[in-house]
Amino acid sequence: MAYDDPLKARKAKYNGMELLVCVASRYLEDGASVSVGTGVPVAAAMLAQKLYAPNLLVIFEAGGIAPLLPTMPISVGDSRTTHRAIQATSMTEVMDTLSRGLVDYCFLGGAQIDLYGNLNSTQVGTDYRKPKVRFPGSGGANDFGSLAWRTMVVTPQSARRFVPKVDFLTTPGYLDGPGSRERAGLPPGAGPYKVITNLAVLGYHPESKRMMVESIHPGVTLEEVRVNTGFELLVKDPLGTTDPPSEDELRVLREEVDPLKLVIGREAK
Amino acid sequence: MAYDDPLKARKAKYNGMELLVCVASRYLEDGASVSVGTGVPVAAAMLAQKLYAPNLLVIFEAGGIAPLLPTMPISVGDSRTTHRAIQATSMTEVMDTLSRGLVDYCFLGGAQIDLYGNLNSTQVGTDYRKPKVRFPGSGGANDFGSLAWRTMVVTPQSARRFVPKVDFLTTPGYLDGPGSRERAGLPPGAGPYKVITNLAVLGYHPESKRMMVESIHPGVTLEEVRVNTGFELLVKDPLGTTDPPSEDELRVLREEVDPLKLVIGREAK
Amino acid sequence: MEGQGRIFTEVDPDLLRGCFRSKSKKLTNKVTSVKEAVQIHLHDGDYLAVGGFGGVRIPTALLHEIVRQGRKGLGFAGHPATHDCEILAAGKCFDRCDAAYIIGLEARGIPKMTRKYFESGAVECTEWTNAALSWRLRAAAMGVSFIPARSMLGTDTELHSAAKEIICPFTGKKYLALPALFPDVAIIHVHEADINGNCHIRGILVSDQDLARASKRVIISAERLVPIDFFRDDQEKTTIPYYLVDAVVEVPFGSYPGNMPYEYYSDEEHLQEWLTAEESPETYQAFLDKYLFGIRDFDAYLELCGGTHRMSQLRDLEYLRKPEGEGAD
Amino acid sequence: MEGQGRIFTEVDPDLLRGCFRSKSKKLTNKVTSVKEAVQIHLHDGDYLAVGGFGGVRIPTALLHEIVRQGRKGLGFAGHPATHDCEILAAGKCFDRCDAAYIIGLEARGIPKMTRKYFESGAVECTEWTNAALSWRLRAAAMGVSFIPARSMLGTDTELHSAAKEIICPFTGKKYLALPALFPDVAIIHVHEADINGNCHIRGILVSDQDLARASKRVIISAERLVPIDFFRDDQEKTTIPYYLVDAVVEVPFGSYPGNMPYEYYSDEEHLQEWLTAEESPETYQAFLDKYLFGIRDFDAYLELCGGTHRMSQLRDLEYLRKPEGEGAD
Repeated sequence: MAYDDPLKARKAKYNGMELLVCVASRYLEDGASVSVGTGVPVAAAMLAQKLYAPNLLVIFEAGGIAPLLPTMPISVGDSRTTHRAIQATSMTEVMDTLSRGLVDYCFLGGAQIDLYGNLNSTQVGTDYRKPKVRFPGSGGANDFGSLAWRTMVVTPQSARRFVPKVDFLTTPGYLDGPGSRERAGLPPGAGPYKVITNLAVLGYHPESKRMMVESIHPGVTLEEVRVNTGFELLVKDPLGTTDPPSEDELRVLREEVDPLKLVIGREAK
Repeated sequence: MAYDDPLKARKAKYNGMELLVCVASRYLEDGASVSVGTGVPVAAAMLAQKLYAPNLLVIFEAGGIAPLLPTMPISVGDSRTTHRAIQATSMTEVMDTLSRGLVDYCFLGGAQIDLYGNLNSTQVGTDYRKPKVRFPGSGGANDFGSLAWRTMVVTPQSARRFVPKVDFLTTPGYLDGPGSRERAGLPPGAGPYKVITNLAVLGYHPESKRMMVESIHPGVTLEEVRVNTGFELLVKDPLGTTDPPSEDELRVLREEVDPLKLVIGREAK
Repeated sequence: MEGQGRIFTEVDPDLLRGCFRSKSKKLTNKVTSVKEAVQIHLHDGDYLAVGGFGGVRIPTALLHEIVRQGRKGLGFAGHPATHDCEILAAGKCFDRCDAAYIIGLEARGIPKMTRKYFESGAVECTEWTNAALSWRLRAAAMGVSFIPARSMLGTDTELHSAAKEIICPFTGKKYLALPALFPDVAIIHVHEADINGNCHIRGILVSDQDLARASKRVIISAERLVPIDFFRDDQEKTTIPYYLVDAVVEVPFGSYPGNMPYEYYSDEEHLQEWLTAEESPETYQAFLDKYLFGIRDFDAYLELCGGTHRMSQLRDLEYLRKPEGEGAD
Repeated sequence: MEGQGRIFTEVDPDLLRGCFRSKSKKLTNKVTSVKEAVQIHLHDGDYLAVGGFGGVRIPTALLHEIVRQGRKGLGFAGHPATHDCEILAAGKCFDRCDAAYIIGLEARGIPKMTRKYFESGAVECTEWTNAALSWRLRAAAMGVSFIPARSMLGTDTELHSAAKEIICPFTGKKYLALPALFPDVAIIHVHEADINGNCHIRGILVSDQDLARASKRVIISAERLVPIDFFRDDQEKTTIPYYLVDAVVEVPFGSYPGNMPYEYYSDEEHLQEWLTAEESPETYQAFLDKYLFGIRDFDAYLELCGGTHRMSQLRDLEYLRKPEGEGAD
């Protein structure tokens, strides 16, 4: 998935991928656990470990627990994910651990996301037997979206992607709104937390559970965010501006986390 | 549990424990699996491996799989049960394996057994809150009696032990008779197989599921068997006589299986 | 809500108990060839599950052989299925699929022709999640027909699964009952195996222990054969015990171009070449003719992909012996 | 039929999720003393589960300390409970018990005073089987409130359990729903642990992996402390990961007089002495005064039982270094 070209005003300083990674990393506190996939999430977790959260427990759904990552993994199951790890266990045990409430954060993506944070990674088109485009499906996304305490979504933002209603509800956000996760039988207290895009950081209104802009990135206007969203967005009052990546963040990210630019160089492709 | 003094006519040749072990061992065929406890069952399995069934898979419920037993274990979980074993796994996995139908034979005992092969290892007296005597309970017995294909019981025989109705039905035999295991939800085709005592080998009538004498041991009369049974026994026609231990069986048992007489010397105590 | 999808496999544990009962527990020599293992143990119409994690510790040699033998009408457990799915799709081997993760190659992208195979209507899917398929295998490993879980609730994934909602008799809470998954055949690649089928896996286990327990027949490919004392000397090595296994084949580099932890890293260039070939039917067919249909066996494939020289490079990459980014040239 | 027994522990997985969420996942030094571990983590009225298999790999040092600190009103998982049960009964520590296997010492016999404790009415029991308690712990480890099983059906064991009959929505077959078992505290003896709580167990695991996952608090006693690299160098060694563990104590011979596989065999003479002492209240009290109440700590117990000389003999027995029957002199 290629991230759209993001901001305008910061060309000399940092690129969009760097911003995504730095912003995402700030939400991970020490002593928490996070399930990560490849790409931005693993870079964010590595950056957090080096800057703010040395004891962040990194979990890969295929079984890698607390590795000392030597470099970016290509697969969430590849051997980098167990490099000097504490444990190389089973996916089943990771999912059990998730179900017991031991996973604080997870990172998810998707082809579509709606105003309640529901995600579609299954198909374009609403006819299940005849999809216009078929995607890989849930993988572990539905499991993490159902059972992790806080779901973070990192995604490029566009009206095509931020839709009023997902074609296929692969992974639960707040489903139909307040109370609907609980009515469906999902564990209370868990669910959508933040959406981090190339334009803004979004959260959810505490009562209505609808998506809400919390801060916009430097150089981005609220109008840009709205134009790139296919539903009516709530706006936090006061609306913040995202702190740009600090020099420290950028240095560690570029020199220690991703020196080969496997993640932060993707935009340049 | 001390075995009653058994037969009369074979003092010079073999004792009661030796007979029990030899007779039990003959029911275990090559390529089958058997879950054994300490004492007679493990001796029988070891004897079978040395004489008839080199590929008998011996399973201990605590997790020991296919050990090369150097000597008699004291506990079904002690380190003898994993001596050069194929696997040292969990009790949970053994129970799963049992539930999947991979355990052909098991050996059980109990303070009481009734005409349908139901076993009591929980208590004397029928008031659960105020037992006259409390025993250890099911342990794994109920699990094996429920899920192993063929349950073998090795026990001394007396009217006190062979009762019309057990005080507490710990482990299912045929419950109330034909069809009642299936009605209770237990898997079809599994259940009681043989009862081997100091007096006789007993089985179950194929239709009525009631206990039936199949053969009596050398020197024992049918009357003795009946006197030592608290319910009406069916008798197979023709009634057989148990083959006494052969010289081969006795030699291997005494020299290789139990040279320290931990099991076969117990009567002498 | 009740899942509208179809269950592709037998759920009744009593039928499976009868099947498992008939397996011999003898220690016997089960070593055979890749060709014979597939010929004897996998039949058209069987339900197949593949060990490993899509592109990690997959039994590539067995997968290629299945395609070359032209197996058709298989059921397939898409439980992280990435390159394994791509291989079987190349042979159009399956027509029904339990879909947790299919088609994609994780961050590498989506192979277009594989996707077309799914979009064409040739494959009937039932939706699940990675956890749901793991737990379905666990239910089977426990010898029960269902297991309760809390994933999928309230979503279209649930709607297109074959799960059913049930109420916990103790808490009154809603759960999804997941039907046990008993595959006809599992194919699993391991680090070491003995001739009897005892297996050692290093690194992540994915769901392979439950998979081996849940499956009617189990075919193992191993990087190397070891004596039984490898296991008797240290029982911690026994990831899969012999009595679950029906056939053993020794295939060094048997997971190539996948990543075999502690052995060799994935060949990203070759995977990329395959992915690129899927851009058009013509390049796809040419690629498959060259690398899959047009060759004799897996050894020929390894030779075609660079042979021992390439394997050494991948071993260096696995062990981080060269600065990252320089090892794959 | 519906089990008439009582469930002694919280079944609602959502309450437990909240509890597990609050556990820190930091790598921190959790090493403490036996005394402090029990003081801080086990309270009167808690529900306690003990790792190992009754007389094999049991945390004897922790069990003695619980008795000496006078813990009362505990719930107890009698999941093969033999010598561990005997120790706790000596302190009259528990008043309710999930009974799968209690009181007895397997083939060694039944300790009379321990049995009297159960027969006196001081202990409320709910009946289970070994598999049922294993599966109850697995349900908890999976974060669900129940799990279906096929043991106990049709028996008085079922009647006096707390299980409930349910119907499989796929097959219509009857199952028993077993309630998840989430102990307040687990105490587990292991071969190696690091200061963070990563643990290595050799030999049979009984149910200890699920037990560690299912319990709100986990106290580990270890034969020896090892550096964290013991685990990072070889992840196959990690039987229990650190984030499940709350306290670690190093206690060499910490399972004595039990059998610690690969370390030392059980002290059958001492176990027999204890068993014989239970023949009368007087001999029982004298024995307990000498070996349990009247001593300072577990080191003193080991000294009283023969110290290093005896431990060497038990190591010889474990390794079959002397002809059987001659080692226990």
